[in-house]
Amino acid sequence: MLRLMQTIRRFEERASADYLAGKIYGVVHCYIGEEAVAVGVCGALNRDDQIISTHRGHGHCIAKGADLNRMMAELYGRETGYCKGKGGSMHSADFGVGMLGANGIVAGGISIVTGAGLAAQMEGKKRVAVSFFGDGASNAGPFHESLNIAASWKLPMIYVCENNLYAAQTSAQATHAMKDVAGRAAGYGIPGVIVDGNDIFAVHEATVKAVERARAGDGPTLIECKTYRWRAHTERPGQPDYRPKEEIEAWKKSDPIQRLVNHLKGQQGQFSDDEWKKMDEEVLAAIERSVAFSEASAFPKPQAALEDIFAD
Amino acid sequence: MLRLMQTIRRFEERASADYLAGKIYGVVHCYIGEEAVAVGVCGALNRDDQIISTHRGHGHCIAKGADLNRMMAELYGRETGYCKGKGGSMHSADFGVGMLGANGIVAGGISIVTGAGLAAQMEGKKRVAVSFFGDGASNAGPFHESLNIAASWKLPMIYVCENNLYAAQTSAQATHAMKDVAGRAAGYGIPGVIVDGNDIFAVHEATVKAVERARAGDGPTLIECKTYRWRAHTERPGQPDYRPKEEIEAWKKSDPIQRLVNHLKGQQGQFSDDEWKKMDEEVLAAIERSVAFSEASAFPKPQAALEDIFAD
Amino acid sequence: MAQKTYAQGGLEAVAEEMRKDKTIFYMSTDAIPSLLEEFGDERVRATPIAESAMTGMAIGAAGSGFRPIVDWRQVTFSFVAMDQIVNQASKIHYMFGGQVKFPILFRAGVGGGTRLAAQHSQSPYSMFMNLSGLKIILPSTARDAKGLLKSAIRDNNPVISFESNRLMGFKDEVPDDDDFTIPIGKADVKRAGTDVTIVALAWLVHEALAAADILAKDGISAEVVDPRTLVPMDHETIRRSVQKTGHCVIADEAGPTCGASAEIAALVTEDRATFSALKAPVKRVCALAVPIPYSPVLEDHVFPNRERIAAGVREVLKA
Amino acid sequence: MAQKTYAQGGLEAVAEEMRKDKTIFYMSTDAIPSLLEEFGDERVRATPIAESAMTGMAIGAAGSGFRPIVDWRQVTFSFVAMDQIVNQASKIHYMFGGQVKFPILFRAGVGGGTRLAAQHSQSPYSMFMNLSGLKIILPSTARDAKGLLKSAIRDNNPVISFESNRLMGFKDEVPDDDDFTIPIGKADVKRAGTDVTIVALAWLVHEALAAADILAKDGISAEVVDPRTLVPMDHETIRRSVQKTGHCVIADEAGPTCGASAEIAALVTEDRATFSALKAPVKRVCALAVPIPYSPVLEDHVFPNRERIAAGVREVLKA
Ligand SMILES: Cc1ncc(C[n+]2csc(CCOP(=O)(O)OP(=O)(O)O)c2C)c(N)n1
Ligand SMILES: Cc1ncc(C[n+]2csc(CCOP(=O)(O)OP(=O)(O)O)c2C)c(N)n1
Ligand SMILES: [Mg+2]
Ligand SMILES: [Mg+2]
Repeated sequence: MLRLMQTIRRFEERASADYLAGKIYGVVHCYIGEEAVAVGVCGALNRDDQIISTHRGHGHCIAKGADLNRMMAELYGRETGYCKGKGGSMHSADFGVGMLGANGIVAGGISIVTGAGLAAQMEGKKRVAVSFFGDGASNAGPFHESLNIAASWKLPMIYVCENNLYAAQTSAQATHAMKDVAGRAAGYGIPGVIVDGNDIFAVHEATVKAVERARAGDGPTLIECKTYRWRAHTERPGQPDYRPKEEIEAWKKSDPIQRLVNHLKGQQGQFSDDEWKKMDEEVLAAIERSVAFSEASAFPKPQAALEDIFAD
Repeated sequence: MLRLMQTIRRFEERASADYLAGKIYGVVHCYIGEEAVAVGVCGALNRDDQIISTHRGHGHCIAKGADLNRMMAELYGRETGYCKGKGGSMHSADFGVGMLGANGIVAGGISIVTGAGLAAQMEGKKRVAVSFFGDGASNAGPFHESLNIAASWKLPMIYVCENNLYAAQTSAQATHAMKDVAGRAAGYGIPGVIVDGNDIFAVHEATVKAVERARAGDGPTLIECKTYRWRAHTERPGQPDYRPKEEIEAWKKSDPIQRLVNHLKGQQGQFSDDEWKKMDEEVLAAIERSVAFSEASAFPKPQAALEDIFAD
Repeated sequence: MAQKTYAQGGLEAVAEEMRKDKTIFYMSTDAIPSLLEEFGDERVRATPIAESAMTGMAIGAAGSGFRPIVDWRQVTFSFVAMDQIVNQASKIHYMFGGQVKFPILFRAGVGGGTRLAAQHSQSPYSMFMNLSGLKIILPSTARDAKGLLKSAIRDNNPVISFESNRLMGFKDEVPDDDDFTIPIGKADVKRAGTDVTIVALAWLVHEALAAADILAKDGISAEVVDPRTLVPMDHETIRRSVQKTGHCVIADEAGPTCGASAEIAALVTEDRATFSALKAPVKRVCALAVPIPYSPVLEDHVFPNRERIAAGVREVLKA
Repeated sequence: MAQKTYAQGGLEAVAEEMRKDKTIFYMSTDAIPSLLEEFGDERVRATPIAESAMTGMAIGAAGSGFRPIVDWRQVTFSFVAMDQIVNQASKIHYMFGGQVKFPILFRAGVGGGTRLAAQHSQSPYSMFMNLSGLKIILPSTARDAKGLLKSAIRDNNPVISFESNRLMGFKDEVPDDDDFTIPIGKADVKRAGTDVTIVALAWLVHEALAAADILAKDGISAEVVDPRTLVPMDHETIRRSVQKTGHCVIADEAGPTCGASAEIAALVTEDRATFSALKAPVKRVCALAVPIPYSPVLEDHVFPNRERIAAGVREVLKA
């Protein structure tokens, strides 16, 4: 789990740098600081369980087991990317590992993945489906419609709200009547759980419970993970960030990766500084390989723009 | 209040008959059996308070003080109707008495009237705004979005859910995770109240409280009125109605009008059978006048179809 | 073969395909009784009034191996699901680089004449045509409804079936053959003629045929072309007809502005061979550009009909 | 007069009008800093991410005496509010028989070139043009943005202002005069010419002007007409130009199918005088009919530009 978290962080550090260098286009939303949520949740899932993501999707993609090369190649706009260069950062997806895609529309994925949950239920295969979404998304209509249906039909769903206290520049305080999103679960008669989203064990444990409930046919769970994004809303240069400096600093002290490292180190003889350094180097090497892979890959041919509109 | 309730019932009995006779077109949704909700709520409002209605709108329109002649003329498609014959039953409206319209879209009015509540707040005039909607509408996105905003901004709103147990042919049991809609209020940190929607005093009392709260600047209230429609979803001939006969009969025994009549009679010397009969005759006469008014009114000129697209 | 209504044609297509393919399931805010009875409430689902979620769920289920049918009932209600249609369904196959297929049938009633006023009397197919990534059918007969719907259900893409409210009770011969289908993308010449091409959609096909009868009495021979599929549009058939007749009238129950009628006008006039053959301006005979009013006097004034089509033809024919 | 960007032109219009009229207030999911600072958070409201509710609330507030501005930011996000736009805002004045006015300005960014892929690169104005009851503007310069937005804010109807993402940083002379407005419904001839009319929208106006420069070197004189307002569309000016030049090319960043370009093609060819003057087929130079892809190679292949416009002109001019 530590390796996955560090992979997310290093991947995004690199994506951000390469975006500023003009090698990655459009927009990049970084997940740095929230890694424990994606990794903690996905660690409780099987490969054939399905997840859906948001505009801030790299973390979920990596945590669900997507290939770094193809992810980076997509950001680089190459034909070897997951979407053949058609999607970019906001549409990272690997249906092969049950990652149904990042999404440029806030709350746009919630009902889609609820449909995957319905498919799982109809198939009777005990698969579960997980919707990741932000605090901002929890105020949008699809959140309500989907949770109500999932609860009514007892779909094997887990709704994971990544409450990082802000929707772009707008504070959750100003847009949520209640501080906690989890409290909305009661209205649908389902469990609403609040966890420290920077504590990977807490996230994982809550997910394991929710997965059990879902697989047992008892229906959905709403898990609210309190967390924080370290970087601005997007990596666009000159973008304002009105969040208080002290708030950012305070949250950085609760770095989910450092907390896990400290925990591992605390377990006698389990994890040395050297081991950690070595792991980080391996992670960096994998990122480096993904960049090399991307740079070695061709851009798509212009006419490829006319392919994939319709399936055969 | 009794007179208003009886007016709604007699108006709709006539509208239904005239619809079957081909004098009223399109569709008619009857409110019969639910009269205590509209009248109980509107009785707690001032003329400049605003309400919005649903596809089942005659009751709200009458309760808020609209003119029967212009209402009936609208159903008759005449130029003297409230909408000059452009709206019909699903668009009955009288902005002059704060009735912002029936609406053909389930949940379509909830956010509109929330905007009226915002206007009231910004004006500082202590007006309140009321959204009527069904159990079916409470599962739609706009319900959630509007309640969250109203709660966050402490808008002077009252959300009245008319839970008549069905959305068209579909039972609320099958589509709501929880039996009660009022339970959803807690997620927004606002009061959620359940009342017997066939008891006009209970409805009225709950509304008075909610109005006080709203005028005091303390924000919205969700009131769920348990009630039942006596007739099929629409008056279209041959329309199926799968609701159990016994259920319908049981609810008819809890007729909100008869309950009020009984109550009034019970209050020593307050209300005689004759008085009641006389009131009903007056009501019927008023309906008769509205029909006469409508029949005496001209149909709009065909070219009027090209007017009112844009305001000057 | 038997006489069936347009509504029955559609239902039969659904039922036949559902019998053959267990991955097909149906969602709408009220379940259709005959389907519910035959297939049960697992495959014929009454949903909450949440068309947005219903539409999104269809996308997710389609991407997970199912073949959902979403019945919005009236196109009016599809607008609460528009984000899922525009931003997700129409783009999802493309933006994910074709990773998986999304076979979904969306059904929606369109058209007026029902005295239901502005919200419930809409024909906004062109709003969906402007997107890329959705196939769109608009049948005008029971036979076409059945054949096109069967093709749509078998298609591996999101397909919208717009079905005319006015035609629900219209009857014609419908093949019983379980394998009868009509290919998506083929127009149908509903009546052959030599003097003018009337391209007509849905209910207007019937009005155009009636107009052709009226015109025939004056010795005017009208060809009536029914595109049947709006995306992809069979411009070959339309252009060929106009090249033959030299005149083109387009009849549509929707308003003209950026309508299917505008697209057909453009397809006809931007093709060099067709343009050269054109002897007069193309003419659109559409609804007036207003929301649809309730009162019969008003509503009837707004919609095109056989008389207006015939008048339009006479106008383009007078040199 | 000073050089201002297109974005500034828009903001200035809003700020000037807000200063004059206290009933104007602004809603968007993130507040615009300069407006927030000047007018405070009562009049410049950051809303939850709930564009549907925001849009509905604007309707209710407008019907109660206010003049709301709703900034959807990207048109992409307007689709979650589509029910409120299609079924309510565009019809409400009409279906209630004109009882009250609904003055609302909706703002939405459109267009591609930003490498943001399919969802965030849309130009679907024709989907809104198909409705009746909405006015629609689409400025191409900072000056037009300011003048049209001021008119839109003063209008007593729902007006959608589509604003080009590509043009946000473009600069031109913008009058400081507080009473400077540009009437809704008047096209602008951005360059006079005699051989061909290029009707161009938004960013394509600038590409069309560049194409005209290229063509001028070959002795081809192109007239560039900018409709500026899509509803109501100034067909007089467009038709007059085509009657003069006898040739018409339409350049739009949207896809062609049922686009504004189709409507313009139909307006040109269904008018008898204009049709008679036309010496060649009308030609649409639009985006390819695909969702917009991310990779620069792909995206650049999809969109029209000055070279494609020039090629289109050459094609219609070769007899
Ligand atoms: C429907 C919609 N409205 C607006 C936007 C613009 N937008 C992109 S991300 C974002 C904030 C999302 O906040 P949240 O859901 O909390 O996720 P976070 O960015 O905090 O991870 C907004 C408003 C959008 N993408 N979709
Ligand atoms: C968005 C939308 N979907 C579907 C419909 C069709 N429809 C009209 S009324 C109705 C049932 C409404 O149920 P409820 O809200 O409980 O109100 P009731 O009719 O019981 O008063 C439905 C599904 C609609 N009008 N709008
Ligand atoms: Mg957030
Ligand atoms: Mg109900």
